[in-house]
Amino acid sequence: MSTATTHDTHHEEHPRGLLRWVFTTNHKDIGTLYLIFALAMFFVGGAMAMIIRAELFQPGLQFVDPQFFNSMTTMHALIMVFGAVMPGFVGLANWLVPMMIGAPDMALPRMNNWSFWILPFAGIMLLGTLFMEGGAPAGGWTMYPPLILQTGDAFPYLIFSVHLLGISSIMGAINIVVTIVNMRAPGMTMMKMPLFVWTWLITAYLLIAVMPVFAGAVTMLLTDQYFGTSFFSAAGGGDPVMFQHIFWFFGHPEVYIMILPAFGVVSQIIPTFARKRLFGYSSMVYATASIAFLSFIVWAHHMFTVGMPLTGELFFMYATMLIAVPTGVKVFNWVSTMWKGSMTFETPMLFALAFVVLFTIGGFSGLMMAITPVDFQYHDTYFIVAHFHYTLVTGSVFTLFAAAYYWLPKWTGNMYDEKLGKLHFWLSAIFVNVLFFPQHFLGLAGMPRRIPDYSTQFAEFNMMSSLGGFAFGLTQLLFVYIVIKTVRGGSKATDKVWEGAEGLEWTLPSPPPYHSFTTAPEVK
Amino acid sequence: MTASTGSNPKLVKRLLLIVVGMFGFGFAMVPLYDVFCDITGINGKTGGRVAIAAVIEPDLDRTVMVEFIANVNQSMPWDFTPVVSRMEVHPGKMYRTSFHAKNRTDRTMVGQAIPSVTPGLAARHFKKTECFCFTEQQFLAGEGRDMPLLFMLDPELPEEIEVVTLSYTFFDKHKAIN
Amino acid sequence: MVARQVDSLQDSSRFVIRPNCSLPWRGVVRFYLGMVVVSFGIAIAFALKGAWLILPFAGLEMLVLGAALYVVARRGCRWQTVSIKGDRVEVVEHDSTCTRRQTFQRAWAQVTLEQARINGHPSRLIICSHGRAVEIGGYLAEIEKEQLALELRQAVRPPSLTGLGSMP
Amino acid sequence: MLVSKVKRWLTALAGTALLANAGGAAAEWKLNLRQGVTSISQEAYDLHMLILWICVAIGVVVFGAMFISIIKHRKSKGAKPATFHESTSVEIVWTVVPFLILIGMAIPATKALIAIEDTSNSDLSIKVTGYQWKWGYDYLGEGVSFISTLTTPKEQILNQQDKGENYLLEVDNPVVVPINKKVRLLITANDVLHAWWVPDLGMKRDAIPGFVNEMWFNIEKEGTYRGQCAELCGKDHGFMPIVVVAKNEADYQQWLTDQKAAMDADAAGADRDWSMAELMERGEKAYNTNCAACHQANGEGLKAAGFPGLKGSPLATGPMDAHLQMVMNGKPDTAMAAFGGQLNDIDIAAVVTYERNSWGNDTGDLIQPSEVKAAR
Repeated sequence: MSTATTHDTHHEEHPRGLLRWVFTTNHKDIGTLYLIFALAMFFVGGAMAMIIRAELFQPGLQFVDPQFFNSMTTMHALIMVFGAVMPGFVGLANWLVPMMIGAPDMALPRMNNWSFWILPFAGIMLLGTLFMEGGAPAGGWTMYPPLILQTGDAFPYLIFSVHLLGISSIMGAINIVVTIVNMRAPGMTMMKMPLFVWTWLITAYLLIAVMPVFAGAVTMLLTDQYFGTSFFSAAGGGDPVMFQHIFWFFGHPEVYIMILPAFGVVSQIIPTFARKRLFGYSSMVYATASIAFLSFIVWAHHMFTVGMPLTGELFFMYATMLIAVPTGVKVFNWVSTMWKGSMTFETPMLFALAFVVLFTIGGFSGLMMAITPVDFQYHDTYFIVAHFHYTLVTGSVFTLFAAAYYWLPKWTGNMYDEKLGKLHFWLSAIFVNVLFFPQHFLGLAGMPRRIPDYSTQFAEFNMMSSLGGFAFGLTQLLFVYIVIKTVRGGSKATDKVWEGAEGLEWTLPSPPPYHSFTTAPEVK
Repeated sequence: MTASTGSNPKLVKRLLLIVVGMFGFGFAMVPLYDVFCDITGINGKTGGRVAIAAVIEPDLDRTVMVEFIANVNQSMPWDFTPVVSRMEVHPGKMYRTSFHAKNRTDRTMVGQAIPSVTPGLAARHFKKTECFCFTEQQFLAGEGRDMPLLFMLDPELPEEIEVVTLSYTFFDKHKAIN
Repeated sequence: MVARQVDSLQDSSRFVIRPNCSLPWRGVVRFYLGMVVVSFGIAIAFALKGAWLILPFAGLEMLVLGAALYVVARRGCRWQTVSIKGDRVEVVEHDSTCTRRQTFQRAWAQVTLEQARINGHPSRLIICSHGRAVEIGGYLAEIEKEQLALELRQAVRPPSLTGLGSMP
Repeated sequence: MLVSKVKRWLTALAGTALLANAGGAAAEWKLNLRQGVTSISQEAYDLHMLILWICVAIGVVVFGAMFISIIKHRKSKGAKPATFHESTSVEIVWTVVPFLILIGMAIPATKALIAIEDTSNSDLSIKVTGYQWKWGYDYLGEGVSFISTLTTPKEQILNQQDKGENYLLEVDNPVVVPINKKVRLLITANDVLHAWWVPDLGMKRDAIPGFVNEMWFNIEKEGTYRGQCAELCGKDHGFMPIVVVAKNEADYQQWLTDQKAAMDADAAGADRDWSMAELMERGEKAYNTNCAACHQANGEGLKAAGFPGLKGSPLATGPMDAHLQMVMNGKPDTAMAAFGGQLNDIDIAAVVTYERNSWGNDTGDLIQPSEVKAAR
């Protein structure tokens, strides 16, 4: 938004008003659009989470009927995954990748425009299912047949919107890959690229590799329902478990698609505020690549209880445990980067530090779940819910906040309000733990996930979790206020913004000109 | 101004090799998994018709208990029961048994029986030469009949397996298509 | 990117205009083939398991990726030189297969920056005279085009020649 | 502040473990994994504790180092940044050491897994069928089979009554098994995926339509153990509990005999004539366990979810024959199941009679179990 006001001289080139945003092919505009969309969807999905937590506040059915409750868990997941976290990181990539590698824009600006503008339509279609006969999809975001085939009129719309979301991600990923591969500034060799660019390159690679699998899976659901095929129906020689294999072959890389860019963001932020170079740059790159590779051979750990042969269970258990090694390397590298640094604790750093601690806790519970004999107990309980919210909320979402605070001064030219930022951090960090930590206990005590009502032994922790949830949700309104306030004004940011910042994007003015790098920068 | 810099192509090549290798291994896992599903009989799929070419010497010293289970899917309005619920068999010897099914409705229905064997390891050692599950079964309104099953356990059935359970589930063919 | 050699004393200048291209064509092909092997490998493996509907999606995606890489790489192989010397303005276009040369009378050559008719679409930088025209640097960013247009105009009709000022 | 926060979580984690180890009664199941009553659940618990402690130890080291540098190496204390940024030997160490730790975890895990997957030599086999939303049990070779549904009254769920002790974890027909016997479950499903899980037995397994899955347990202690369906299966996924009652061998045999007698009695009862009052009473019970989930206790159905009402419906007030056919054989392609295979003649007659004479449906019709039997 800020960029619009800074180039009075070129105004006649760019359509003004709303149309400018509709037709824009500028990576900064599109990045902004993605980020705004992600934030909006974060609140839509968050509102659904509030409904879930309100219903679970006490035992008994209070507000919603069980069918609608299931719709809420399903839609909350779909919207957060495909509407909030992924577009959030694609937005960051749009803003930052060209600036970090010294390219004038993304490689395919027009495709960039399309890949964004598909999103709102897909989102509206997905939300539209809430008002259809038979209700919104309620079979879980994993869409396991045969249950998902019991969806009412919403079913084809669900499949179509998921297709659109997939197409958008694919186009985004292709654009990012092509940009990184072909548009680096002279001297910007692969091993000089900032880690954020590296993690996005690997993420985009994962996306390209698995998205067709996902598109195929949901299409087979569609043909099973309407065209008489029986890919997943035992009656025609199919197998409902086959869908789970296909889904998780996509789904496991997908969860890394949501966390790898977060690793990249944290690897940018920690060195800046530790005023020390990132420890083990090349091992970070290799660790990221190994995590990506492992993500292809561990999918069945999401489905240990379907009754696989022993050899299969052992293989997937060992492969899953291996993930701890490269992930550990990353955490050790971050800690070593801080070691003997000269640290300051501005809001982005606080979020990054909370990420390291809380994501590691999520990693620990992940390691515990890799152990198949115990996973038979953890599977489909709140322990799992706690685990993936530690990795996705205190992992991905916290890094999105960190990234927003870190680059907001660069994007807008204005400093955010540090006091409010810190307040936002502390409230978020405390309440997110009140929200999700008790869910570990609930799961261990035996509360299954995706239930609208529970036996009275789980009442205390659910109430605690709900209170944490409401508080965490409210806290995020503060973030919106901070962002709006920063966009509208504030003390001017310097070009470098942060004392310890390094990278091409900090050589540009704040805010950067509408078209950055008119002549390619030389990389040292 | 030169577009490509010296060290880049080499590094890219190396990285690509690693990446391709990794992904190659990744996708190789799928057929690999496929293979071990076939070997180990994931989900107890017994596969289709098995023709037994050579005459196999029955292993009369060993007895294995075979249990029969019958289910109908989606509460299909059929009665479906095994005529005998368990049999002691010698591996390598052919046995005959039958299942009884009855269509309780007043309309003609077509069903398809889907077999499943547990433990999964036994699945590929469970040889059926004649089975009502090979084809769709049409039942007139109110019709009931016995359907034969001719089977043999492969003598190579792993030693530790003492009980094999064969389950059939009848699916309403009309429902499956719609 | 634009590289300039301006010799104001001899009143000759040469502009080399090319998009930045960090991976050579061979690298692009290898990258693409690697991706195709991976994507089709996965799709074929699933097809063998019976889930053949993944295959067309993989094919479609590889088509789009291939097109994207091709478009960008081809853009990288195209470069233009604009030489201004004596009474001639010579524009040489190179692409992977051929070289085209166009010469304009310097006195008549016009450098224009045409704004796009549709909002948000790129403008076109054109050198033309006597009904012949050639577009320069279609792949450049807007601001680069503006800068280049300014410099080209100056080079074609230097202020020192028209007497309106002198070059430093 | 961050230090204290993480300390708090660490103490919480450690406290959890300590409480569990000390065998603190109430806190044990509230904070930590249940130890359960089978060898499997005990092994799972031991593994869980082992890995929890390893994670706590790693956490202490990593977060410890992090907080030392946060406290000591801060700019406000005048710390000057060091310049090191690479060390191959350190990288190798922290790749290899975790790898060795993982091997240490994998060995006991493999052993436990092999034991869990060994279903051979069982003493008793029970077929478990998941329905939307109840469980069917079939004691193989005994001829005993029944359906097990939730008995918690709607009033408790809707907060019109105080919740009972076993709110949502109580059923009409619990699964009864003998203790110290290896019980093998053959698990399948009738419609969609379900998962059979009783935490105290230490194992869960998916129920998949068309396929049979196996699991086993050997309960060491008499008692009642409660669990729930653990795979999302639609609207009432949260309302299909599992109750396992473990009895000693003699009591178990007695129970088996009683069950068979009850089934015989029902078979005999199908031949006598039932009065309207008898049928209505039994019908209300059968309706509430089998039909009310969709058609609702007040017979009005759930139109939004596509479940039609029965109050004043042409089906429940029109010809008796069509109504009976619907109950027995269901309606293809809808959630309306065929109850002919699930309910006995008496219950079907009672449900039909009840539906035709409730909520203002005053047909006065009455159907005898013997007529149902004839219609089969």
